[in-house]
Amino acid sequence: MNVYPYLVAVFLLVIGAFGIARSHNLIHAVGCLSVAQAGTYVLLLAVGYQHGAGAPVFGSPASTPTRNVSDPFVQAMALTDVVVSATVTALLLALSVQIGKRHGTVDPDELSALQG
Amino acid sequence: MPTFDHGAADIPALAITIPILVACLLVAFGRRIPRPVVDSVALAAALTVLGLLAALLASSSHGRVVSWTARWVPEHGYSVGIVLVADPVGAGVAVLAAALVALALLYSWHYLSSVSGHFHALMLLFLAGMVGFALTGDLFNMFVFFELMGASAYALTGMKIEDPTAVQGALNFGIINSLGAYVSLSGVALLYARVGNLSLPQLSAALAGHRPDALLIAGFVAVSTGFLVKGALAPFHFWLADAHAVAPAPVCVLFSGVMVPLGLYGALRVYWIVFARVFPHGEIRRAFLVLGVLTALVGAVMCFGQRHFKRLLAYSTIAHVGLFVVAAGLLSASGTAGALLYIAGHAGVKAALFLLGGVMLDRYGGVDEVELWGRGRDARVIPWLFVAGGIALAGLPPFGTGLGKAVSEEAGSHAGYGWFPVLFVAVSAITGGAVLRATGRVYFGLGADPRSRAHGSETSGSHERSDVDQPLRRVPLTMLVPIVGLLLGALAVGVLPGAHTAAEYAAGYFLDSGGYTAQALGSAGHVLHQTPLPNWTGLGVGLGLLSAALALAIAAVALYPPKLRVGERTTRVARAPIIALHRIHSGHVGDYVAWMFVGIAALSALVALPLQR
Amino acid sequence: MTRGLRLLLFAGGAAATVVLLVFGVLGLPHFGSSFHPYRDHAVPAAVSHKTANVVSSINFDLRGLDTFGEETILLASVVGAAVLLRPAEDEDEKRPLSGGRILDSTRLVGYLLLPVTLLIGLDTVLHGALTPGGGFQGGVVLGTGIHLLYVAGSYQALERARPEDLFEYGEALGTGAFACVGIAGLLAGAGFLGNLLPQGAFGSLLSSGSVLLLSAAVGVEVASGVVVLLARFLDQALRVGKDTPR
Amino acid sequence: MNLLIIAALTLVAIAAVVVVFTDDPARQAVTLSVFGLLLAILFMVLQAPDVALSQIAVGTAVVPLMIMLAVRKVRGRQ
Repeated sequence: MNVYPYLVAVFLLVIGAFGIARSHNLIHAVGCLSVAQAGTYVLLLAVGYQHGAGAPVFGSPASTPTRNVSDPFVQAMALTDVVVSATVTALLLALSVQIGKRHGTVDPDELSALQG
Repeated sequence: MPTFDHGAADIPALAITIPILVACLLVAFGRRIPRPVVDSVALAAALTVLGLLAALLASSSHGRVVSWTARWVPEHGYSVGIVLVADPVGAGVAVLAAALVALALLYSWHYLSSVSGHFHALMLLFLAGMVGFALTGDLFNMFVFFELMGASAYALTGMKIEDPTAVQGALNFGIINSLGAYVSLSGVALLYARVGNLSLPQLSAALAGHRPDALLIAGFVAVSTGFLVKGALAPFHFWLADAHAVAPAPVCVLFSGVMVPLGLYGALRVYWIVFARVFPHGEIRRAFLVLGVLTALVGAVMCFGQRHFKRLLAYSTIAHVGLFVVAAGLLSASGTAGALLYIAGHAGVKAALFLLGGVMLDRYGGVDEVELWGRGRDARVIPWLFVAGGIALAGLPPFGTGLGKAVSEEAGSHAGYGWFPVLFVAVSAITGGAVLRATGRVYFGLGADPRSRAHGSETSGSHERSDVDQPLRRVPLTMLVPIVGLLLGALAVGVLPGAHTAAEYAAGYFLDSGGYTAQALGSAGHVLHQTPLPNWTGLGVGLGLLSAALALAIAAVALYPPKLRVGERTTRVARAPIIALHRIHSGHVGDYVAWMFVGIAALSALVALPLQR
Repeated sequence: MTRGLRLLLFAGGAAATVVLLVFGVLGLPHFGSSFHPYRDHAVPAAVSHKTANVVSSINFDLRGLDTFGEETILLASVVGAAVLLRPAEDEDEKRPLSGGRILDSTRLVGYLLLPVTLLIGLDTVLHGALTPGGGFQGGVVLGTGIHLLYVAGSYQALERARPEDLFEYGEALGTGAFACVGIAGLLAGAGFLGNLLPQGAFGSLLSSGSVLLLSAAVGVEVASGVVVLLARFLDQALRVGKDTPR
Repeated sequence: MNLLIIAALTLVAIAAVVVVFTDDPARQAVTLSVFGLLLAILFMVLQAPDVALSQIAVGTAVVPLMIMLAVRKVRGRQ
């Protein structure tokens, strides 16, 4: 059980990529890409977790800072990552919309403009 | 504390921030001010950054310039901050990026009027991403700037939204690069869990001499994957042809000239600083050589089979990426120096050719050498620039491409790989020959009219959308100056005395992982010894002339095919693998994802299997 | 490539990748272990700058350059999406949203939630140095919150509340402010993005020095960015014209 | 190991499969939103309230909304 969270993270990365490979719709593929990215959040946060520790926030003025908290750096990375993913997803969706407009389809099997 | 010049230590952060600040101004006010002002402001920003970085490069040649952001300097070898480290290679790549952005902005003076302001802002953000990626000494920070390069690059690729191929190429590029980045980030997480820090010097210090266990192999392969996707190493290279073929010409200049080499820079930087003292060199060298040769061959064959001129150039970039990887993959100072010179020379030549491709598109409304046969016969200057670019791509001395090729060949032969000159001559002759063939058809009307026997399932480029509003009647000076400047720059790399010496010296710093680590963590930097080396040797000049002559011969044979008495069956058998190779490049993003995982598998097998024994 | 072949190829590559990564993660410290050297250094560093939320301290102080880069990614993506979703040369004008009856109760919920959401968003931004939250989280809440007006069925009200130009300024202003704080650090000799403001008392609202300022800058930028992005997508969704694909 | 964490991880993994196999992108926006919510819960139990907050805002609201709008645009055209 000590590696279950890590295995789930790997699973998310690969299943998301699988979703893109089998996708019939580019918008669906972009959705799958965000599943793959969720794998990286889970991996990061699992790496930073510590049994019995608290969140790295010393909420009230009374609470004294202690080192018995989970790793804040992985949380900062995951936070950065969440924002990056949202904006890049927006960009990719914008491109999908334009593909739909220009090709009349968003099925990658029917797009044949870039062969050879 | 390291004794560094505080003035130079501030430059890396400034060089990242200035383009971002100016981009903010352009986003806010770009649509309200006249276009010439937008052009001038953006160009001035790029030139300012170029000046700063040139000063940084000069300063870094006396030792690395180290700065910890917000002054979180290491205490007892540990820091919580981010370190920026400028060594000659990092600063040099950043200079290249700024110079190419400046020339690309000059070229686009009359360009893409519908996105004025936003286009310039994206170019400057792209520049900030490249400079940050080149100068940072922190693995997660590398990832951040990698994504910044990505986000601006996807948008720049798909900029011509009326063009169906442009948006498709941009999406393929975006999906594959993002997925690669996520694989990289997983690797970053693995390394972080092991070491507890992500600055390259601290990773290096913690891992030096460590046994190469499964976690480190997985971390190395995963981190490298994202960078090698950007670096277009086969089989991660598929997105490149799609993106380059459709992006506006000045954007292609940045992609081929510096973004793709930056991918390789990232992979090699991480390898040298973090892993060089973990993995035995033999295994890593084999991995780089195998994938590099594969990339070079695939690129060369695909390049020669194209009729879409920008796609032809894109595959030629893939072929040259293969050569860079083969040279740098020797894992020696001389091999790295060869790759550096080759990258610099190639950047000038390839950027000039992409801009020439842009001129062709704007003038004749297409880039299909078959459709445009003989259309350019009235042009006077442009055809000769094409010829110069093609022959320089083939490695004619004294162009920088020729020098990089010569130095790489000698480094390879010296290391006992006798096949190096054969590969380099063949690949550069084929790619140069392809450019000369296209030039011969379009601008000189050579050969038989190809339209009669053209067959049409491949990407032709006859429906490409022009980048300007009206077809050009004559080529304006703002387009001509960057083209000539780039070719002269490529020439300068090979002509300036001391180019080889400087490259070897820069490579020395790049490979010196112990020195990098010690200096970044606080000890005084030491200056490496400089050995004067001649630029050209007789053998190098000879091989350069040979590949240039071969390129001309290949172009001639392609234009006037000799009537060979070969049975139809033989031709079919010979063509089958080439057709299969073309089929693999399908433009289907699902295929590219599948190939990416095959690539990860190949890379891990090449690295891990020999280590098991 | 046929679909079967593609999936087969993927299966082969992915199987090897899974083997690689699984062997890799087996070498990780066990889940929940107490090996966190960065944490051990970051907590005292954050406390020394009077920042109670260590995650915010890392984002805006210890590793501010990451966040600066990330804000720039946001700026690039928003500018990029705005460029990509601009009305093409050959497109016709926008049609108003047709049909779509909206229940009065939905409308009411929308209007009621709006001020609540905006307040929560603002609070999250300002308390980022103290409690979970900060510029990102609050900014997204603010940017999305305004779109409750759309849920309330009033696209016109939404368009009035959200002049896009203003938010493009906001976008540029947020990133620009971040850059200026960075350069101010350089000028003051505290290093790029150095934390030079007075840092107040640990746990009070105005503690943590420039962390608060940077968090607010990010809040402005993220809120504006989300508004511009959603506005562009909404605009596209409503611009269903007769431009047939070529 | 905490049962709560195991449960949250398992739910996230199952939701991921559901998202990937929801072929219709309009429905996928809905499943993705649920997936985002489950992720946020997981982050909460992994002691990361900061990440959970932004995940709720981004993963359950903004991204699915943009997907919905993109689908609407593409559908409106076909």
